[in-house]
Amino acid sequence: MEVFLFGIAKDIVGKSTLDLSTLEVKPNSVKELILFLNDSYPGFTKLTSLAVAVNGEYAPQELHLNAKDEIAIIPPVSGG
Amino acid sequence: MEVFLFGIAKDIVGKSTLDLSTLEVKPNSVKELILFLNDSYPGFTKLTSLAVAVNGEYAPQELHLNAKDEIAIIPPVSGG
Amino acid sequence: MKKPIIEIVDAIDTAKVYEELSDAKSGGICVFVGTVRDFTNNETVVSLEFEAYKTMALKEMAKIIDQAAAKWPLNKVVMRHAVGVKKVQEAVVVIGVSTAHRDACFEACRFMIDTLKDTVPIWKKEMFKNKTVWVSAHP
Amino acid sequence: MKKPIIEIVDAIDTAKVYEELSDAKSGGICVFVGTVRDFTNNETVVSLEFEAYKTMALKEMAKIIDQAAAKWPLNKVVMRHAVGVKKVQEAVVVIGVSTAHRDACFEACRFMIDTLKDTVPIWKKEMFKNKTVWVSAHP
Repeated sequence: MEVFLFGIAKDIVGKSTLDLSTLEVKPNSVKELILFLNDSYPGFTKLTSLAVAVNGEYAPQELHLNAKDEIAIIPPVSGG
Repeated sequence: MEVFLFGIAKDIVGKSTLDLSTLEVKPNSVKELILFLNDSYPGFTKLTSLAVAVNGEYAPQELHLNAKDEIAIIPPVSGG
Repeated sequence: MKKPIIEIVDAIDTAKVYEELSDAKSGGICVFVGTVRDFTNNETVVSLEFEAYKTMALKEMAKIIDQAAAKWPLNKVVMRHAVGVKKVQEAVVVIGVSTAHRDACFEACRFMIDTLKDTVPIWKKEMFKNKTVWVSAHP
Repeated sequence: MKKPIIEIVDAIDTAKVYEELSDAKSGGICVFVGTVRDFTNNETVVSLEFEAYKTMALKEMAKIIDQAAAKWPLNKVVMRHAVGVKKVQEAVVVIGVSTAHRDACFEACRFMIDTLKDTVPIWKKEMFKNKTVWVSAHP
């Protein structure tokens, strides 16, 4: 279970991907993933917003995560 | 006293300038010029609007006309 | 505002307008290009022909830019209108503006094309297959 | 609507966008170009750096065009965003649309850039002389 990190999320974690497969308790949902991030890297709690994309789509908090999903952390976007 | 004609005004009069210096009673104001045009060329009465420019500026009806003025008939504009 | 570019030309080169509007103080550039459409009121348009009272048109174009500059903080402006016969897809007018923020460039660009159509002494004749029409001349 | 051009590129060529939007059914083309401004909050900007989650960004850009096409009758659309380091005056995004009438092209263009800034996963880092800031990251 690999998570892609972009923008400031990369700076907060200190790398561009995060491997969750070695965790004892893996997050089962988007909500659990966000809780894990906030607990493990307090920098996330200071952001204006935090979203998660699963398979290239913004994901609702209740979405269940599967091992083969492409997961990405989406800090506040600022294109344009 | 020469008057420039543009757009449909040129078609109504049949030429691109109109020499008023040979008229017995010359129009003294923008208002009189418009009355003269409407009387002499009824096509003008059918237009959506009719304006007169004197020395390159839209002119009010009461403006006095002088022999050296650059006068132009401005039918409804449609640039762009 | 830098000195605006105001021109009446025989043909419009749309490719160069960005270079003309590019500006270190601007975060946004908005450009409107008016082009010849192949249909009007369900009739096939062959071409448009534009005629201008050039000296006055340039003065009126400058007034529009002054009015816009009084409403919005503009950095650079280009206002260029074509005259003569224009075929389908050809550009007949280009209005572009660069501003610090995008709100102002959209609003100023829209104001300038709307006002140009109202006040600048330029006339458009639509050439159809079997007739020609001076646009807006009759109710 | 013809198939839109949706791209994430290393550098934007603003000169070609009109050719891409030119269309016989269109009387109006509106183009917005976002460019790098030399000052932000009174600090000198050296450059901006853009990063994209490319596959998702392209999908979100397509959604925006679909939403705009549902609101306005669009003929052609170009939506192109740059990634990497961009210096002052360089283009970072270009959004253009051609429509039959000018109302629709202005409104659709504005809607698309506004929505792009809200939803497309692209991130901008401001590089100042002595620090870098991820834009909008913090309240």
